[in-house]
Amino acid sequence: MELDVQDIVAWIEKSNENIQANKEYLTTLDQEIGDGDHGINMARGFQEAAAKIAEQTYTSSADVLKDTAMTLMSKVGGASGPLFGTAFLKLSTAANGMDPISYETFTNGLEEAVNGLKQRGKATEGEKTLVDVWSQMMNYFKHETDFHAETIAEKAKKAMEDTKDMMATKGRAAYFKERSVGSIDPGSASSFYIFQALADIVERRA
Amino acid sequence: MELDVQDIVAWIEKSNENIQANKEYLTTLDQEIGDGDHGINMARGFQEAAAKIAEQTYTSSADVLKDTAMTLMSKVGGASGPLFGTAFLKLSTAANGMDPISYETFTNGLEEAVNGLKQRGKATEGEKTLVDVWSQMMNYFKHETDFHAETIAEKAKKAMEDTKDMMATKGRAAYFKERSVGSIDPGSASSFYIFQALADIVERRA
Amino acid sequence: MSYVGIVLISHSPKIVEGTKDLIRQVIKEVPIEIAGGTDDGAIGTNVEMVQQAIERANDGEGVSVFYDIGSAKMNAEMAIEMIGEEDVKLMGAPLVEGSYVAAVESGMGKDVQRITAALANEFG
Amino acid sequence: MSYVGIVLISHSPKIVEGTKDLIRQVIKEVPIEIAGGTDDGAIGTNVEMVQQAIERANDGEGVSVFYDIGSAKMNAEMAIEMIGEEDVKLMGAPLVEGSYVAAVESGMGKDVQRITAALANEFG
Ligand SMILES: Nc1ncnc2c1ncn2[C@@H]1O[C@H](COP(=O)(O)OP(=O)(O)O)[C@@H](O)[C@H]1O
Ligand SMILES: Nc1ncnc2c1ncn2[C@@H]1O[C@H](COP(=O)(O)OP(=O)(O)O)[C@@H](O)[C@H]1O
Ligand SMILES: [Mg+2]
Ligand SMILES: [Mg+2]
Ligand SMILES: [Mg+2]
Ligand SMILES: [Mg+2]
Repeated sequence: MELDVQDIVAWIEKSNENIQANKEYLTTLDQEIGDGDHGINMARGFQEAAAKIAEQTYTSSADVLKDTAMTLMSKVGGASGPLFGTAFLKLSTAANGMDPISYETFTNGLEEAVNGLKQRGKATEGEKTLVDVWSQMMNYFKHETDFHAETIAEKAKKAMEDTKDMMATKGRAAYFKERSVGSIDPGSASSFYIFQALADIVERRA
Repeated sequence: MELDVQDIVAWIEKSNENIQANKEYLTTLDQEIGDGDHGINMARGFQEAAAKIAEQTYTSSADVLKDTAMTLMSKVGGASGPLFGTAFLKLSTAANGMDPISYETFTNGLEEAVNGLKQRGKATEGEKTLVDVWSQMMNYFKHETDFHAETIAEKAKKAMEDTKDMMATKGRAAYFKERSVGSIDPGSASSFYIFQALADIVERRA
Repeated sequence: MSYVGIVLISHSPKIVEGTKDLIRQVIKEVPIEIAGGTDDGAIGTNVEMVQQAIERANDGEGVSVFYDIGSAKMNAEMAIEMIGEEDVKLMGAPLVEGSYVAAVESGMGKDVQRITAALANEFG
Repeated sequence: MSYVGIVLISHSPKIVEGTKDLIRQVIKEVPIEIAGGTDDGAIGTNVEMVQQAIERANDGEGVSVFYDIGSAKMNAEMAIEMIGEEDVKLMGAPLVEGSYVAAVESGMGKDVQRITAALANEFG
C-alpha cells in the first residue's frame, strides 16, 4: 500500500480530530506530572495545522508534512511543539520527491523522526517521553513490510501504556522524580492519537 | 570630650545634610561601577531617619542610633541599607546605658560596627567597600585617646580616597572586576560624609 | 496538610510575579510569597517586605527563601535572623530555576532539609 | 561601538521584562531583547519570537541567549539552528543571575567567547 497526498492531508485532519476530542484528557495527564497545558498546546497546534492545510491544494506530501511541522513548532508553545515539529519535519524530508509514499519511505521517515526527537529532546528510550512511542513504532515498522491498520493502533497504544511505569528523567515530569511513576506520559498519549489517526487512514484505504 | 544625646541627634542631622548635598555625586559614583542608585538610596534613608528623629525627644543616644539603624535598614533599598543599618545598630548597642558617650564607648561601638559590617557583607578590608572606611576609622580611633575634629575628617577622606585604586570583589561593583579600579567606592563616599558630620559635631562642641 | 513555603525575593517585582505564575501553573497547594522591589515599587529590596513574606509563607513547615542578586541576599539574611526560626532557610540556588524545583519538592511533601538537599544536588 | 547582544527567554513575559529592567539600571548600551510567553501572552515559549529576538539583538557581535526551564531551551536551540550563526550562543547559566553577568561583561566590550567563559567560571 502507498499513501498519496490526500491520505497525508487526511492523516493530519484525523490527528487533529483525535486531539480535539481528547484535549481534556491530555490536560489531565499533564496536570499529574507537568504543568497541565499539554491538551491546550496540542489542540491549538493541530487546529492551526489543520486550518493551514485546508487552505491550500497540495501536490506533494512533503509540503503537507512541512507545513504541519512549521505550524506545530510555532503554535504549540510547550516542549511538544519543537518535538512534534521535528518529527513531522523529518517525515517531510524523507517524503520529499517520493509521492506516493511507499511503506519503505514512511519507515525511513519514522527512523529520521526518532533520531530527530532524540537529538532535540536529548532523550532516549525509557525516559517516559514521546520518544518511547515513536521509537517503538519505528521498530514495529521496520519489522513489518506493509501498513496494517489494526496493529499500528495496537502497537501505539501499548507503547503509550508502557510509559505509565517509567520514571521521567526528561522534561517537566522529571521534576517529579519517583512521583512521575504511575501516570501515562502526556506526549506519548498525543503520539498515540497521531498513530491511531494513521491507522484510520490506512484502514480507509484498504 | 563626651557626646551627649543632643550631639548624637545633631550627628544624624548633619549626616543627612551632607548626604542630601552630595546626592548627585554619590549617584554618579554608583553609575560608574554600580546601578546608579546609591545617592537616591542614601538620601531617602537619611531623610527618613532625620525626620523620624526630629519627631521625638530622646533621652538616650542608644535610642537615637537605633531608630536611625532601623530606618536605614528598611528605607534605603540597596545593599547599603542593611550595611549602614548594621553599623548604627552596633553603635547603638555599644552606647546603651552609657550616656554621655565617652571616647572609649564610641571606639568600642566602632569596633562592633566594623565586625557587624564584615559579617553582614561577608567582606574584609581591601575589597573596595564601606568596610574600608569604617575599618580605617576604627584603627584611627583606637590609636588616639580623644575626638579630634580635623583628623577625623582627614582620615575619613583619606580612607575613602584609598578605595579608588582598589578592585571591587564584593557587591555590584565586583561584576565590573578590573573596570572597578579608578573610581571611589560609593558606600565609602557616604561613609566619609557620615564621619565628616561627626567631625563637625566634635568641632562645634570643642 | 501543610507544606514548606517558598519566598521569592527580587530587585524587580515583575521577576517574582512571573516566577510565581510559572510555579502556580504546576503547583497549587504550596504557599508562595513574593517580595519584589522597594516599598515604593522601585528596583531594590526591602527587609520588612521580605520578613512579612516569610511570615506569610510559613504554615509551620518552614520556608525556602530565594533571592536574585547581591543586596537581596543581605536583606534576606537579615530578615531570617530577625525571624530567628530554625526551618527558614536561605537558598543559594538560582531564583527562577531553583524555586521551581523547590516548589515541586515541597508539593511532594518534602521537608526543608530535603528540599535544601535536592537543590544542592541540582545546582551544586 | 557594537556589543554582544543579550536575549532573555522565559515562559513568563514578566520574568524577562523584570530581568531587563534590572540590567538596564546598570547597562545602557548593550542590546537586550526578550521573548517571554507564547504569541498570545500565555505561559510558554514561541520559537519565532525567540528567533526574532535573537535577530534584533545581533548588532554584528553575536548574542548570548538565556532561558529559564526545559522547553524554552528546546525552542532556543531550534531558533539558533535556524539562524545558523556561529556567534549566537545558548548559555546554560541561570536566567536572571547569568544574564546580569553577561550584560556587564558585554558592556565592557567582551566578545561572545569571553562572556561564555566568564559565565562558565561563575556558574560552573
Ligand atoms: N526533553 C524531552 N525529550 C523528549 N520529550 C520531551 C522532552 N520534554 C518534554 N517532552 C515531551 O513533551 C511532553 C510535554 O509537552 P507539553 O506539556 O506540551 O510541554 P511543556 O512540558 O513545555 O508544558 C511530555 O509529555 C513529553 O512527552
Ligand atoms: N558585600 C558587601 N560588603 C560590604 N559593603 C558592600 C557590599 N555590597 C555593597 N557594599 C557597599 O554598598 C555600596 C552600594 O550601595 P547601594 O548602591 O546603595 O546598594 P546596591 O549595590 O544594592 O545598589 C557599595 O559602594 C559598597 O560600599
Ligand atoms: Mg505541559
Ligand atoms: Mg508548558
Ligand atoms: Mg547601587
Ligand atoms: Mg541598587
